[in-house]
Amino acid sequence: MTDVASWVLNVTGLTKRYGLGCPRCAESTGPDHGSSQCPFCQTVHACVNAGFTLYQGEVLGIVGESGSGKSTLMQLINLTINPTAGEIWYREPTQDSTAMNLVTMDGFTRRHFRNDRLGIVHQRPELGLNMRFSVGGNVAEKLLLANWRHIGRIRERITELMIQTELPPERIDDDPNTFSGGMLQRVQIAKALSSNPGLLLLDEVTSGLDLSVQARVLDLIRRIQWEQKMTMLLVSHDLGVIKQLARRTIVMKNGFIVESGLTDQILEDPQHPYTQLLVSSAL
Amino acid sequence: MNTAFRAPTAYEEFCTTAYRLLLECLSRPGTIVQLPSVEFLAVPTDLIAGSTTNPFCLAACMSLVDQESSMVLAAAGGWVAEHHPAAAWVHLRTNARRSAASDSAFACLWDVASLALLPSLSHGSLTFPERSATAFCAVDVLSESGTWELSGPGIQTTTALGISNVTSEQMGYIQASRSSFPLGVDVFLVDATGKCVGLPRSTRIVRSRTS
Amino acid sequence: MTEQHTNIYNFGFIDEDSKREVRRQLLKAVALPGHQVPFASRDLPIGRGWGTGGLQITMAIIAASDTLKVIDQGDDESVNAVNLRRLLTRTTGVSTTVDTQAATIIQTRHRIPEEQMREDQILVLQVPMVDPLRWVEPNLERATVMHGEADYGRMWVYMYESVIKAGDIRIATQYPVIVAGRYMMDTTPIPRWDVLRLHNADHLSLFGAGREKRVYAVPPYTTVEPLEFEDFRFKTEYAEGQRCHRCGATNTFLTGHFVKSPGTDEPGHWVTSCSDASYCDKQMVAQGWTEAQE
Amino acid sequence: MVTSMTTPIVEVRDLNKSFVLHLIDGRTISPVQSMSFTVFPGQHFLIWGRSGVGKTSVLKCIYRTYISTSGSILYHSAHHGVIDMTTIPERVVLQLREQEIGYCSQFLKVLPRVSALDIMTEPLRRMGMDKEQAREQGSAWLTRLRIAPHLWQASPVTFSGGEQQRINLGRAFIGKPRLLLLDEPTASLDSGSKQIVLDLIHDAKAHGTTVVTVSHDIDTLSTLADQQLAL
Amino acid sequence: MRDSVTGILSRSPSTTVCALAAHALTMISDPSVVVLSGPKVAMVQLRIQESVADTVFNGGEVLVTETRLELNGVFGFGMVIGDQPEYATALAVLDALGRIDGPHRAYMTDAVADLARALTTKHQSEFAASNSTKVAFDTF
Amino acid sequence: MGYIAARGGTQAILNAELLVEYMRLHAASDPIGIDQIRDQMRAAVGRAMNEGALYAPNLAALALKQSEGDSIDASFLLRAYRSTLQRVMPTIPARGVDIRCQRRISASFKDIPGGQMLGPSTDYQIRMLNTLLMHESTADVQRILKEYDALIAQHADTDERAGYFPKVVDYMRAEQMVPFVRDDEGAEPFDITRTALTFPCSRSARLQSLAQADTGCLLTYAYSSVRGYGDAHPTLAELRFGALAIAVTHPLTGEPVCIGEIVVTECEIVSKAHSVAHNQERPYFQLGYGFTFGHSEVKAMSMGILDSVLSQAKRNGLSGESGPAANEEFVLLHSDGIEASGFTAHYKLPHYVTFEADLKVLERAVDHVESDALNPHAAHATTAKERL
Repeated sequence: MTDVASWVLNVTGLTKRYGLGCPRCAESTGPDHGSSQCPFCQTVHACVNAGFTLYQGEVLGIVGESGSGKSTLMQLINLTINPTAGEIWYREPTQDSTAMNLVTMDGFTRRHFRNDRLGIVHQRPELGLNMRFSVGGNVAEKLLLANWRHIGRIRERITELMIQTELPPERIDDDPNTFSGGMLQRVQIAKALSSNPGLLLLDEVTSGLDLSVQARVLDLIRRIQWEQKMTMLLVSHDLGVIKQLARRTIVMKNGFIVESGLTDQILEDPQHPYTQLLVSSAL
Repeated sequence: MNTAFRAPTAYEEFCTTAYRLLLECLSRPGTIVQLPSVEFLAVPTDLIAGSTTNPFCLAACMSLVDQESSMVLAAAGGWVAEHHPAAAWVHLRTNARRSAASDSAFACLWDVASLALLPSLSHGSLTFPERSATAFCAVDVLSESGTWELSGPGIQTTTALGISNVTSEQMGYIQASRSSFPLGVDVFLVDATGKCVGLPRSTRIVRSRTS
Repeated sequence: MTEQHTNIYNFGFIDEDSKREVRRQLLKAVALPGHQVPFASRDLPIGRGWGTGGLQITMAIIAASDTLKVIDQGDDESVNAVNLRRLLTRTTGVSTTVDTQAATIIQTRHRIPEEQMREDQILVLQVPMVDPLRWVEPNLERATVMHGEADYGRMWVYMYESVIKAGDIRIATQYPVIVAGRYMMDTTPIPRWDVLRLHNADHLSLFGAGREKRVYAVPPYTTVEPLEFEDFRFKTEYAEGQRCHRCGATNTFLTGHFVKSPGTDEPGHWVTSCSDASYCDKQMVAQGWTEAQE
Repeated sequence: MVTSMTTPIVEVRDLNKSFVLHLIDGRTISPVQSMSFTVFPGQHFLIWGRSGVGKTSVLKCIYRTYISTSGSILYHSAHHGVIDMTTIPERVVLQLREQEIGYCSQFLKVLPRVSALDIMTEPLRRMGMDKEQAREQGSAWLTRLRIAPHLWQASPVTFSGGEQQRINLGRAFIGKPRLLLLDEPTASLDSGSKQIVLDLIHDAKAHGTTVVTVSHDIDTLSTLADQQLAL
Repeated sequence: MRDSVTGILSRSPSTTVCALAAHALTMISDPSVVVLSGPKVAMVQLRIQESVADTVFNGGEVLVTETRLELNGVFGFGMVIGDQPEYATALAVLDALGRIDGPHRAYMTDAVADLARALTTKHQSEFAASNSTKVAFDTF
Repeated sequence: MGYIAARGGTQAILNAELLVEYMRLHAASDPIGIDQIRDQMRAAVGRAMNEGALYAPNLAALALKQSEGDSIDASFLLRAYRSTLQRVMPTIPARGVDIRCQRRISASFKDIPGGQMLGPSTDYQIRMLNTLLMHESTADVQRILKEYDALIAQHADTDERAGYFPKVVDYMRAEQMVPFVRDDEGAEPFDITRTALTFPCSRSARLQSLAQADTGCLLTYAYSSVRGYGDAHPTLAELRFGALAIAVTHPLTGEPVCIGEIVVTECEIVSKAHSVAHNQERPYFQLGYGFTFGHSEVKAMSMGILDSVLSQAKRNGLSGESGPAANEEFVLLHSDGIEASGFTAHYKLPHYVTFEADLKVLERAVDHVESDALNPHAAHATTAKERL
């Protein structure tokens, strides 16, 4: 069987543990025990043995309640925390590209890889933006780190990105504190897109926004995905968001992936008791 | 103006003079400096059986070491044991801390064969690249022309360096010690007449095109 | 009487082990151009911020055969320069000079001498602040990681913001530079006028921050590039038509003075003159001035 | 009627599908039990029966929206050879859905902010057709589906049930899939609209599309069925 | 350590200890003292083992005077807090004398016992004074 | 042309130093004796010693005289002197349980084994100026000494262990009120005088930094953490003041050699832990440790409070979250009085060059604003854009 599409991200055995662990951790944590923290040694098993593959142009959803490990997984892939075990392989979806293991990269390479190849949009804009800098300055950061050194050209690129993300370009020099929540998400998206990343990470991007604003932000993301064939990893606790954007979905609970499959299958034929509960609780 | 200081001892003066020369040649890689005489130290030539001690090389390394730092010795491609008489000789005169080669701040290599040990020395970390070793290695004859071409900070364009008895493979260890700048090991080469050259990790070393 | 009772200090004041520690860190600083290397920084009989970093470097490297020049604001006779020279000569007995050409070690605060330095000279700079990233990341632990990863994006945004908000790069002193293409370094406290004198210089520059407990170095023939944009270039303080009121030099860094002739009704006025006073004197002597005329 | 000489396109063998309802004491319901049938290329295969007999479940098992409990569904793919839809990787399922297999449910599920024309053209665009060409084809299809041009830029959410269902069907047919799965295509349609559906199926067959329909509306659809399976 | 010989000698009046050393020295024949180093003012880093997690830390330096000598070839070490050169040397002499046989040893033992008694009395009176500030909760 | 007035600093400096001497002596009162300062200004001497990190009462008294009572300057003199001395060795680790107490109190329990002993304390003194001290006579001195002798006679104690007490924290541990957490760092403590402090730092580095920190600064941080910008709820487990015998290792025999006694203050602080990261954990008290040379109770307690705050913050990964005093880097880098005062004072030094450079930038900035002001309706953003 041929698989014509090439993969971008291949995650295997990814594990993040806070604490040293003890022999009784395995028998007392996980979805069957309803906790990721071991009652004996207090070790938190934030993400255990996660594995999946993400293909070029694909949107993969990760759904789960808070504390399920989905945000930990996202942080691991964004290289902001180091895994306890496991591998994260990344590969440019071109014919002759070679895969690289992000886990074993040194800090310098990792920093520059993250700037050039990853884009992230956080739930809270202040995590992704520096509220002391102007909107344009925030969008410019990745360009500057990638050695763009001409302010005129940088501003042309920012303007382009602002138009693309439906932001008023005349507000390029404004203080982000004067922007609404939905607009700040667009600024984050513009910043994330500025380096033409190979992978876009979306962490609860619409949580906390008004419904109408949520819809517009989701439309924007869908349009970008559609137009740029952008590969995306989408973390959300909201099945509605996942359904709109992701064709495959991973369900997490207490640090474990309990189920993964086609999004329509997850929604219409959920296998794991937790997924059934999640689907039946959706609005 | 009235002064209030005590004249430095011979060893103190040696340390200061040697330091300025080491600083000079590390700042200008490829520049060969002549280290001062070390007769007053009365370094036994047979500190390590089967290897001739280069007193200039050993004294230069010792001049930087005290109880706050550590120093290891190597000869014939192997580390010298902690309680070897040579190690004790150095320890008595410097108070150097004893530590494993991988944690050691200084290494004194008796011969070029011991350059093979460079990879096992500390190369520092990205956050603390200075927590890395400095190695002194005894060579036969240094000259300002020869096989190797140096470039990098401290060098105007490029400069040539000749080392009479270093093989390509041995030089490979030095080259490898700077392949992941800012991590790395800084190297001083000292020849039998006390000529010294510094190769900080910022120096790129290639085989000269002309030779 | 105990040995130390008559205040017989070690040559160079600090003890030999303390010197050795500074020496070791300076070698690392030279091998890692522009990287801040932590050092223990002993307490000296002058205050933190008064030059304890530069002093410790000088104390660690100075030999009896050296000829020392100490300047502050470019001036050998500035009160602080006088005081530091007093401490160094009292504890080493080395000869001193005001002539840049005659010195082997020049210890300075705030300026690099106007006369070009040679290969056989060492410039020791007293540094108050060490990290350009402190503007964007005051936390030391995080800033250290940023340097390790060359994570300078935020600093560049700071520069971008400066241009956007002020129409130009609005940094007076403490101008950030990239050394040897890798580390971002603070050039505090020299003015922008002096920044490019570090670039591919013939001499070795050693920087010491006593209170911040860091040393760093720019070896000779090392690139020092101020942060700038292709369309917003780094500029020095040079002003068209500037001229020293004393020696008439048109290519030196000038500072302002308010002057009034004593015993006259003249209301007084502002003039500018070379901040490098010895250079200024030298120029005047070359033009045939004598002390009496002045 | 059946030509055993031809290679089938879909072979359902001993298919079972049951649901374990963990939220209701783990109760199991089994809408599909030991079902087997074969569909040949270019045919219209009609599965009929009253509601609740598992018609839709079979269709969803083929489309892989449901995970089959046991049995096999062999699909003779144009690109991947003979594959079992119950076990192939999701990645391949997604490719098949893009290139070969269409599915049309009885309800139009679209975002309220997308125009009728964009909804129509989406499958064409996904196949890589340029925007202008896709719009041209989309307009032709909307005309054919008797959607008034003033509605084309509006979202179908506001349309009548019949209009919505016509757009839904049009979208399924426009990309000319190799295998088309239709779930109650004539439900809630007036007789005029039903005729459109029959025309669509007829044309699709002419293009070589295999159609599998489940419906209780045997009166309308049986006329066009090459094979029928009653549940 | 409180009751050790050095504990008593280093906490007794320096003049008494100096006199004691001088007298003990007269009791051996041909005493020859070679000062190896000192008496010099130096520092020791005060290590504290704190009571919360047993962390050992450097609590600050203590100015001391140190003498190292050889008495008839026997090494003697004296160290005392503060700038007290004679005291440090006396302690070094007594340290060396402790390792040499002779009639001075009995004399030293007696003298140290006297010093110990005086020291205890001194400590007891200091404590008695402090004891007078005890809060008698039992009376509530 | 006499306007180069700043030149010729040498004589000015020497004259300035003479003026200082004159200011001290011009009223022709008797010069203060070092003994007087050492004996009668115990608090100032203790503070100079602990902030100067050098135990040397005579030199501290000299430093106080030379600095005319300025505590930071006095400790600065000691610090600088320290750099000229050889450090011969570390002591054998001393422990607070070996303090021969003159004062020992606990705020946690009414009755502690050994009892509460106020010792020399002004805690309950009514703070009214004692005008009698204006004219203290020899007779007054004799009277006080006589009263003291009478006190000793009344409370004579023949206990061999007089003044030595068990530690209150040991009782608390036995009762499992506080955990026994043994520090897991290596045996060799960090030394901030020989290695630059980098972060994160070990607890030994923290305690050494705090022990030599400025009293006022520690007080302020500790106060902020209990007043509301923090989560500290301290109780004094035990405070003791007295004499601590210290010992070094004999260079020949390796035996401990006692070198005398120093006067120290020590305390332990228990702090209720409210905010913990993992709420399933067994709750318990957090302990903090304070130690100073001399009699410096407020400093020792401030140190103990900060140690408990910082331990708790580090343990739960909450650095700085519960207030500035919980940020270890912030506290340790800003609490050294000598560094802070030196740097603050350095702004008195000539800054002609930097000021000139600042002026040049200011002029440009003023031009920029004025050019904007020509068009009052244009937002600065628009102007910036036009320039680009």
